[in-house]
Amino acid sequence: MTGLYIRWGIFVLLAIILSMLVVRHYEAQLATVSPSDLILSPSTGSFRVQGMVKSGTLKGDVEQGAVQFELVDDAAAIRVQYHGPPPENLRELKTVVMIGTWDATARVFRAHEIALVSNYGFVASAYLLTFIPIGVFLFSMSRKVVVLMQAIKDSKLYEPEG
Amino acid sequence: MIHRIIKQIQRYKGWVGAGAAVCLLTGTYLGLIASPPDYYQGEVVRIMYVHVPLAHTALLAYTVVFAGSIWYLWKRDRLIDNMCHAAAGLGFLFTGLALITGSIWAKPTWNTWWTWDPRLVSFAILFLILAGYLMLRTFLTEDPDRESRYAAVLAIVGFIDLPIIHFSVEWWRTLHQPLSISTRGVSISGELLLPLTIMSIGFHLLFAYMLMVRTQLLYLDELLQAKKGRLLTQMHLSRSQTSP
Amino acid sequence: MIALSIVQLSKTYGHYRVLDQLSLDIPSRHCFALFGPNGAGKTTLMRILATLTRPSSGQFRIWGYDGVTEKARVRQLVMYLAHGTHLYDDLNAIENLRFCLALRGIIPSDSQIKRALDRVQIGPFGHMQTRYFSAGMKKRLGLAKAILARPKVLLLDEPYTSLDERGIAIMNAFIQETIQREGAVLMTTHDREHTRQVANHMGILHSGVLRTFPPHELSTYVVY
Amino acid sequence: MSFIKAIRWMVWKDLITEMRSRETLVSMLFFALIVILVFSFSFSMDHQAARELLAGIIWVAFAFTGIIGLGKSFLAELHNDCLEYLQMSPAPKGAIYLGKMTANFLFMLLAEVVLFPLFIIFFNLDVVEEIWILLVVFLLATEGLAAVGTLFSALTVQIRAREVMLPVLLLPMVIPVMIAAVESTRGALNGEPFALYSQWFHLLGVFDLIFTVVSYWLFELILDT
Repeated sequence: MTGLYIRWGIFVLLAIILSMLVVRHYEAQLATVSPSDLILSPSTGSFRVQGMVKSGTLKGDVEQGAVQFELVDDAAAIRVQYHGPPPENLRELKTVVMIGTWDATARVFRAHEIALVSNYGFVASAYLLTFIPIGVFLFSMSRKVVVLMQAIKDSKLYEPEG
Repeated sequence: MIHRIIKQIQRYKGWVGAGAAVCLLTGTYLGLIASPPDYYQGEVVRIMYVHVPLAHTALLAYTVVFAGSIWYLWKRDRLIDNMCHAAAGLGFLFTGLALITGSIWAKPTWNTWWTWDPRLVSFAILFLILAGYLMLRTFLTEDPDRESRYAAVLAIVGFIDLPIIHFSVEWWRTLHQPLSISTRGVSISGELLLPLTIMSIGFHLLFAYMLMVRTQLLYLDELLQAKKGRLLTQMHLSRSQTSP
Repeated sequence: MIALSIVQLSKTYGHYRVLDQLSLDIPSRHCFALFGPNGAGKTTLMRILATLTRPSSGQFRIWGYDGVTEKARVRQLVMYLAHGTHLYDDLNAIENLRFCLALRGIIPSDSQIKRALDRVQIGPFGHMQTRYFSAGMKKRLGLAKAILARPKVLLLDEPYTSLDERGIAIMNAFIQETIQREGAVLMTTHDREHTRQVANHMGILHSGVLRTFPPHELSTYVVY
Repeated sequence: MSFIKAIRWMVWKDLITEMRSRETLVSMLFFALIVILVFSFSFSMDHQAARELLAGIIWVAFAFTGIIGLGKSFLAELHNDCLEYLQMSPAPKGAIYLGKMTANFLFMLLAEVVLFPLFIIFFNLDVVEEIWILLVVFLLATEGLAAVGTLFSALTVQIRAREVMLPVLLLPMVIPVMIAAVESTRGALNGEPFALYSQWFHLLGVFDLIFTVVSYWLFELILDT
């Protein structure tokens, strides 16, 4: 029984380490700022802003990869200048995540990349719903095998079946 | 002979389990961190790394049940029957998980939890057949030989039926409305293939390991029941002993 | 000539052993009576010999035919009168006889059926549905079936239960007749008085193990 | 020839028994009648909607009616251990299967033939031209249901919760039959050209053939040891 618990302990430990790695990996990508947060407390360096492209503000040449528009949330709006590879799915009234820097003097967000609005919730739930049931099932089976072995050994009339 | 082979395999059970654990941990690392998101599907393509191997393993499990059933009817070996029972239980688990992960994948990709795609329907029916198989076995425990025989017959009928069901559902769907969304698999580029392969190997090893553990579990369970029965008989007989 | 030979027959349910390496020979013109406590495995043995249950190991031969591989031949030769009456309640006595015998490949004539029914003394009830029969009458109808089928090996599971004195006399007469016809009879029973009249071999089955004893030890030997 | 004879005797026995007791047919018919009534209350059946749904309703009613009949089929053998006698009689087990299947097929078909006019009356159908096509559909689909159903009836009759287990095991297996029967019935009722739904006849034929043979072989394992 102890051996079983030790083996499973090691495995669970590894799984926890892996999941922490995964969480750390995605934390940077998951964190986004909304336009109203940006106006209240401007951040420095490269970061991610999520919002909706305001209707009627999209200007510039989408084919060339140089556009300007306003990004809004419930409360505030910011101006965004995008220079980068031609954006595939930049349309009005679409929720996007822009990666870039905040120019506090010009009050413009200079973006160089558009990221997809990610659905990590789906991915995470799929992995958890797969591995947790399998793990629980396997653990209970392994445990029961050990218990049964003990029960058979304890019964006096034990003789191996030929 | 088969018992000796199985005993040999059981000796390496730990290695299979360890291999499964290593493959699954590496596969998860590669799938969630190292591999890039898909061009069309984005991040949700990562669900594929669990969904597709789960579905394959479920089919493998049912194949094991089918082959084992034929073998059992031929040789009448208790151990083979226990293996069929174990594989059916695992197949049930894997089919259920494949359906759940498929549903989770379908929501962000096609904006629906369920679609009447032939493959999905066939899998749902496979799920029902396996459920029926397991129910049959739990309701028929008085005579173990009959339980195994009936279950084997059911497994064989179901396995033969499955392609016909798939085929008929496919016809039925194409007749009614051409599928608005393509449910064919994504074209898999090389970067996605590596985690998928490793996960696939991992899940197959995991299935092999779980099959061994569960077969052993069912075998030991039967052995314990027999032992208890023998103890009871001896008590019964010692009370009504013959006197020469 | 050995009518029924059992060699090292074992039966396990799952891993639970009911019959343990049982061996027995019954020559033709012999009636073997099998005693034993409840749950000793008597009915299991009967069911194996009637090809209703497959033995886990060992074999048995009936008139030289293997009981597992040549089932069809064995089934032609053996008749098993079990606890269940094997009668359809909605059919009358004659229809029941006709159907059951037809499955054995026998088509008896009307007069044969009448004679058989008369012999077991249920002649007047030939056209009555068997659902209205008493247990003893059903048993007699089963006997009529055996009379018409003329089996070479007769397996009887507690033949005397629910029969009256005359019924038992008919049963014993039929057993004698089977023996005279070069047949063999194996019966399980708890009724020593009536068994003594026909059986010339006896044995006791205990926890799956068989011990034989001569008939004159019947009253002293069998206590269970 | 004893093979054919055994089949005939099995069918004879089932028909005589049924004639005396009328248990199976009466329960099948009344159950189906109730199913039809419940359906017509559940959906408000104006003329157009009825056309679309009707094929499905007909076959759901027939399938459940069939299950009632199939469930009773081997239950009668269980009384007085008659099943045991069938097992130890020298008659070939395949013959017993075919006899039982024929009897079930006849009962189901009879129920369908009685019920279908009720559908015609209740839902104002006009099927004079397609009646032969529909009859062939009924024959083929009922054969498929009876082929698998008889095997599963024997399979479930000796286990606990048999009333539940028969539909639970049978219905997933006969999905191809149900799809094909519904589609071709719908085609015939809507007066579509035969070529449009003739493919379903092939499916029914193939299914019947495969599962009659498979069940014929496997039945020996159910009844025999």
